[in-house]
Amino acid sequence: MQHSREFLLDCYQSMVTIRVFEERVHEEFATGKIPGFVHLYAGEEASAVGICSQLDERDAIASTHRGHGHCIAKGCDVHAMMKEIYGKRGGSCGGKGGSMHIADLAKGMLGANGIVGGGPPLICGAALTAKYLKTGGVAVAFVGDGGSNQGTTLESYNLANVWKLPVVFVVEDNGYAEATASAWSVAGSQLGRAAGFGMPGTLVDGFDFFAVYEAARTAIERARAGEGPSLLHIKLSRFFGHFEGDAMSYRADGEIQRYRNEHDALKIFRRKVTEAHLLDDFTLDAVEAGVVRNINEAVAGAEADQMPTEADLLTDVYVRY
Amino acid sequence: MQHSREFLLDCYQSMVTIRVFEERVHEEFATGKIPGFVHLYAGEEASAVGICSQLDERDAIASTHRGHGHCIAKGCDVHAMMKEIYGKRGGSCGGKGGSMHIADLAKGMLGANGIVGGGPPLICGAALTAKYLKTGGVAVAFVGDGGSNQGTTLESYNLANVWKLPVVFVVEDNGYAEATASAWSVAGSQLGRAAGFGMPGTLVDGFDFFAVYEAARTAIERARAGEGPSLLHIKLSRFFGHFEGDAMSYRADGEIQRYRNEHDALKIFRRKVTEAHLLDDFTLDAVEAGVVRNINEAVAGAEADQMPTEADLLTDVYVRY
Amino acid sequence: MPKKTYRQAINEAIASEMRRDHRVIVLGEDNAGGKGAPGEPDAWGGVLGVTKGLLPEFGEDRVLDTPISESAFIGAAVGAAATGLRPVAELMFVDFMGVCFDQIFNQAAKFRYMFGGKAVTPVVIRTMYGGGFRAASQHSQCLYPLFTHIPGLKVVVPSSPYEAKGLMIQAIRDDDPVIFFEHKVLYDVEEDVPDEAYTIPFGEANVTREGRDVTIVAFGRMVGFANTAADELKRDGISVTVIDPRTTSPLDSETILDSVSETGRLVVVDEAHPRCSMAADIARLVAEEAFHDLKAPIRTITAPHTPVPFSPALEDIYIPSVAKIKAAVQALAAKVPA
Amino acid sequence: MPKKTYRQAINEAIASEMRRDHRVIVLGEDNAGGKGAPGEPDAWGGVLGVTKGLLPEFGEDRVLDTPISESAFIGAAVGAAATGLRPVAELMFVDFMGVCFDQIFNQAAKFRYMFGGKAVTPVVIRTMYGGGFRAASQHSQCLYPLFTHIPGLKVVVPSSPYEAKGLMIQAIRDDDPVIFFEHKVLYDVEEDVPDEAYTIPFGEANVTREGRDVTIVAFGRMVGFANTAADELKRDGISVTVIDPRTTSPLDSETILDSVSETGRLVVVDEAHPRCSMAADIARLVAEEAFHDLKAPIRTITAPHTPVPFSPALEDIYIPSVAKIKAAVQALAAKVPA
Ligand SMILES: Cc1ncc(C[n+]2csc(CCOP(=O)(O)OP(=O)(O)O)c2C)c(N)n1
Ligand SMILES: Cc1ncc(C[n+]2csc(CCOP(=O)(O)OP(=O)(O)O)c2C)c(N)n1
Ligand SMILES: [Mg+2]
Ligand SMILES: [Mg+2]
Repeated sequence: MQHSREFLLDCYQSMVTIRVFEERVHEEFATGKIPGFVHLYAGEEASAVGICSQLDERDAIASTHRGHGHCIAKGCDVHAMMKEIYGKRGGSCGGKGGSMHIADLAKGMLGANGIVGGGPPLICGAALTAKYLKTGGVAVAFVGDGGSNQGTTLESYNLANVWKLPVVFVVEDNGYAEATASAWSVAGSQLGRAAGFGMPGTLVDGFDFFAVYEAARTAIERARAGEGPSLLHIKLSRFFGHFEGDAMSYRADGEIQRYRNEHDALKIFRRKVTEAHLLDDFTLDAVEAGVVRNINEAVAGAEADQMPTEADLLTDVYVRY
Repeated sequence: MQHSREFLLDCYQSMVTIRVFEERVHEEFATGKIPGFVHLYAGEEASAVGICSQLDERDAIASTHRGHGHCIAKGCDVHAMMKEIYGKRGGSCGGKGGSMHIADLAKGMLGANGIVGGGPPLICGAALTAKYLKTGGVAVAFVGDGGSNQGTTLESYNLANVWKLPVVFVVEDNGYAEATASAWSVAGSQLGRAAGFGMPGTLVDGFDFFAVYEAARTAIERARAGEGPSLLHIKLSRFFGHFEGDAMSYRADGEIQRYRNEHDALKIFRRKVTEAHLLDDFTLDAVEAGVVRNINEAVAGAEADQMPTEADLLTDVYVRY
Repeated sequence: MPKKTYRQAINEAIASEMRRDHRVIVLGEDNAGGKGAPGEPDAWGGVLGVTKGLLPEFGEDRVLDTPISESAFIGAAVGAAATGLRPVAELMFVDFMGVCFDQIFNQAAKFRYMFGGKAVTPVVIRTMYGGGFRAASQHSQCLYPLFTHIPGLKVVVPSSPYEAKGLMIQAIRDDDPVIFFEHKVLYDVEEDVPDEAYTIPFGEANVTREGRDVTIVAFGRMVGFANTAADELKRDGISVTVIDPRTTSPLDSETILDSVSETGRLVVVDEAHPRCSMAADIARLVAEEAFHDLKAPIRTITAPHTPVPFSPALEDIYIPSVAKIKAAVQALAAKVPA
Repeated sequence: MPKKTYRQAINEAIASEMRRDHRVIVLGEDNAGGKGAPGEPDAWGGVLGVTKGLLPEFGEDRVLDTPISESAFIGAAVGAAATGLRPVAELMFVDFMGVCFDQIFNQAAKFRYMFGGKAVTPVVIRTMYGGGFRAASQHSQCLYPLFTHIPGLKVVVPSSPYEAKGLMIQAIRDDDPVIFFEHKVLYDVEEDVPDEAYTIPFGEANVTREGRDVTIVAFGRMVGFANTAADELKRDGISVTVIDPRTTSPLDSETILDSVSETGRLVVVDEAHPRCSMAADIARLVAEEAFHDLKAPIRTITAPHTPVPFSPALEDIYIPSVAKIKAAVQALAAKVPA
């Protein structure tokens, strides 16, 4: 697959935005400014961007509790996201949702989700809409390795195939569900399950943007062609704890450092595109600098924004009641 | 596998008891004497008996809405069962449960179940008890082809294997879930799913007692040996509608007659044991006659029994409240 | 006006909305029936025939059968609603909520609030409830109190064919998630139902009997019982108002409070279990907001705090009855100061 | 007596019962933590550390981590209970009930009745509930009213460390299915808790303050709020009884009715949503059974009919507060006829 310079720059910018956003949320959380449960996506950028860079507004995604990366990759406004994470009025959800419930339906981002396995059934619905209205759209459900054991996810595999829906199931296997290893919690295998439900499955190196891109391309094309669902089993790693505050004593000594050194999706992308002379370091550095400025502004904007007020408490429950 | 004469007679008696019980309930239902939803097991006898004849009191089973056959095969009292189906005081559950909730925990029969997919999680628990208390017991979950798509069932496949529980999952595939064909509703395959969750799976001719017996023997031995769960995909047919009152217009013309003629588990058993000179027609006829007498008495007993009274309404909710 | 059953009324409501708006689709287990099978298509039309005939008219794209996997297909209905369709999904018996409640109460119900008002989820979930069918503990529950507790849901409990049609059309046109409770024992009840489409607004109670002495608030099938009780009591000289709130959420508090301000006496009839029930809910409303109008204790009539028994002998005394309603009203009316 | 947190009290209760009865086992997601992982075992001890230390003492046979599949493992706990064990299963947040409610309300709760009294299902389901953690709509709900509605379940809502220990030991020794609600904001609250094992019976309310003017019934975390309100009101000359029912099912109606017969005034404080809530349930009880004792309208204080908001600014005004309780009591007390 040949990629344009522009496309590659866009993808790099997305991945860097996720990384810088998450590193920054990590820092700000430590200062006590950010409330609640926050699950960071840093380390998994190639998955979100490798997939979402092939989607447009017709296409929908459903995310997980670890949703920031998917939101950014699907084009959500990072300034509004940051405000949301701070619980501010100008947030994507007016401060009512927070980190675990960022959504932008207009962009096809059906929401992060506080319920493990909450997304796959919803994505079958988005796919049904696309199929019924013949929009050509596809729908992508992200789940974790932990979420791959939830009945709601497994039922959705079956329903999507029985109804021949344009769905891609993406199992982001970062090795852990909270503190539990996927090597223990997942009996059989992700690809075996895909086969068991009669759909193609592909094992993907989730640190390599290009590997993700290619595997997703096949699955998305299949879906758009009306041939039904596929599953991608993406192996990757999270650079932070399950949530902010997790001491991570269940991980091996030096594990994260090793991933950061050897399996950093950003570094791997940079190496590949520079070695192939598609982009140069100077340009990529400029992208990074721009992202850092943008995230600085997002944090400043979030800090400066107002909290919602009592008048907001009872609104938005119903369209009409 | 060599079977004793006595064992074969017991098994035939069980199968005939199921058949005659169900044919009789069918008749009595038509007269309006039996209330509620009744799902008959006739036609599937070789499955229940082929499996349960290898179980003892240490072993537990969980059944479905179509539970009479499993109950009889696991040794429940057919007189109490008939009373229960009539809603009488002397019923297995004092008339409080009815056809869909017959249970006998003392016999390891954990209940028919009105919820499709209700049984497999429970059976993981029974298996956990057996494993933890080292009773040597195994636990068998019966589900239908329809129930094989329920998330609770699929989750149980995973849990049973992750915990290496002594479980056998039995998918009784009679071709339909209500009016929906399993050929349509089950994406992939039962054996593919077993493999996907990392357990052995075997396709079984459910009209042949001996085929069921052998496949179950392997699975039960594996479970007793502490090697974890297995799945049996048993193909069979129900001779009546989904429930009593079902006009069955979704089935092919003559379909049931064909099954009754060519795939009657009782006839097949009789042919095999007589051809092998293990049992003779005279003995088998005597068994049948005895069963008919017994079921006649069961019906008479049920008709004669008292209804529960107001004093029974509020009891049995809690052990103590 | 033509007589129609509750079943027909609901069927007609769905069909007329499907004709009116192509975004309306129907899905559920055997909503057509016979999918993939060698026999007839539309073999069932729902387990009790409510959706019969929709498949032949609207085709497979709009009348979808499903595997038995309520989380997946109820969730799919929710997801389809959030992305532009107007699905009418069937949760066959409300007793099955336990395998799919998350998609209803954490997803559909909360999208709008969690997403800061930016989601619209016009899904209707039809479901059967109630006793009297000898269907035992797992096929006879009411459970509408559980749904009423949840902000973000609307809960409809139609009491008759006329009501069912108008409320179903409203439910389908409504932009919020609606749980539509169909009492299985009412399906064969007939009354006059217009052929044309009409809506009955949510949150507006129907006063089915007007009286001075006692107010009865009743839900679903219990409205008919209350009407019968009222008619019989009238002959004894006790004049009773019967209020059918039609929807438990939103609730028309005003009509109830107004009536109690006239009668000063309240009986609530709820087929559900007693604890945290609609009976309790209405009692709270009146004890908090119309206390000074009350001349006597509030009386609630519900099923007992036990699962639903199978045996007809038990089920018949389990379900609230006309006799119990009459006795409660008589006891209250006896306390009328001369 | 040693001071212990609510978290420690629960941990100690479970540990002491595990020592006493080998049939008691513990299971849930990351109840130990680190299963299959390269780092430390017992890495988490539950998401907020409540089961920490059980694995090292009792081993992997008795402290089981689970895949994320609540139906399977809650159901397994139910099945294990019905076959002879006494499992303490964790449903991490009660908000997750939607993916496994069937095993709780249709299976565990109904076995005994459906099977004619021939089943015993001694399972305890521990679960976190409540707001104040900025955990948003899907991790902050109360939902005990839904469980209270269901016959066959017992529902425990401990308000303090001392209560939590005694009620947990009772729950484990109890032969019926028990849902044990732990308020996440209380985990770090400390009070005196004896080292030895003791039980607090179900269905016996605790009167935490005795007064003449107004009765407050409060649940879980709200008991502390009510106590504070009562103490502050005392200084203003208003004398308040505070009742902590401890269990919503069974409910100690007597203590509540007795108190109202003395005070004639009732405020119910319930952190749950208002509709079909415990607030409504208690209001029903009193309006039906102690109507003639009432001198003023019943007042209920609950969260509003909206999902739980994330923003601290909203969540703080969402949850019932001491100020709101005081205002309600003052308003009622003002109506005391001189
Ligand atoms: C139904 C449900 N069960 C449990 C949880 C608690 N929980 C939140 S995230 C998580 C682990 C998820 O692991 P995985 O799916 O691998 O995603 P990851 O966190 O690794 O991205 C758990 C158990 C939940 N939110 N919902
Ligand atoms: C959770 C749930 N969904 C739906 C039903 C309604 N229902 C009862 S039996 C049945 C079909 C079951 O089919 P299958 O599992 O193949 O068993 P069979 O009837 O063929 O023995 C359905 C849909 C139910 N009882 N529970
Ligand atoms: Mg993971
Ligand atoms: Mg079947």
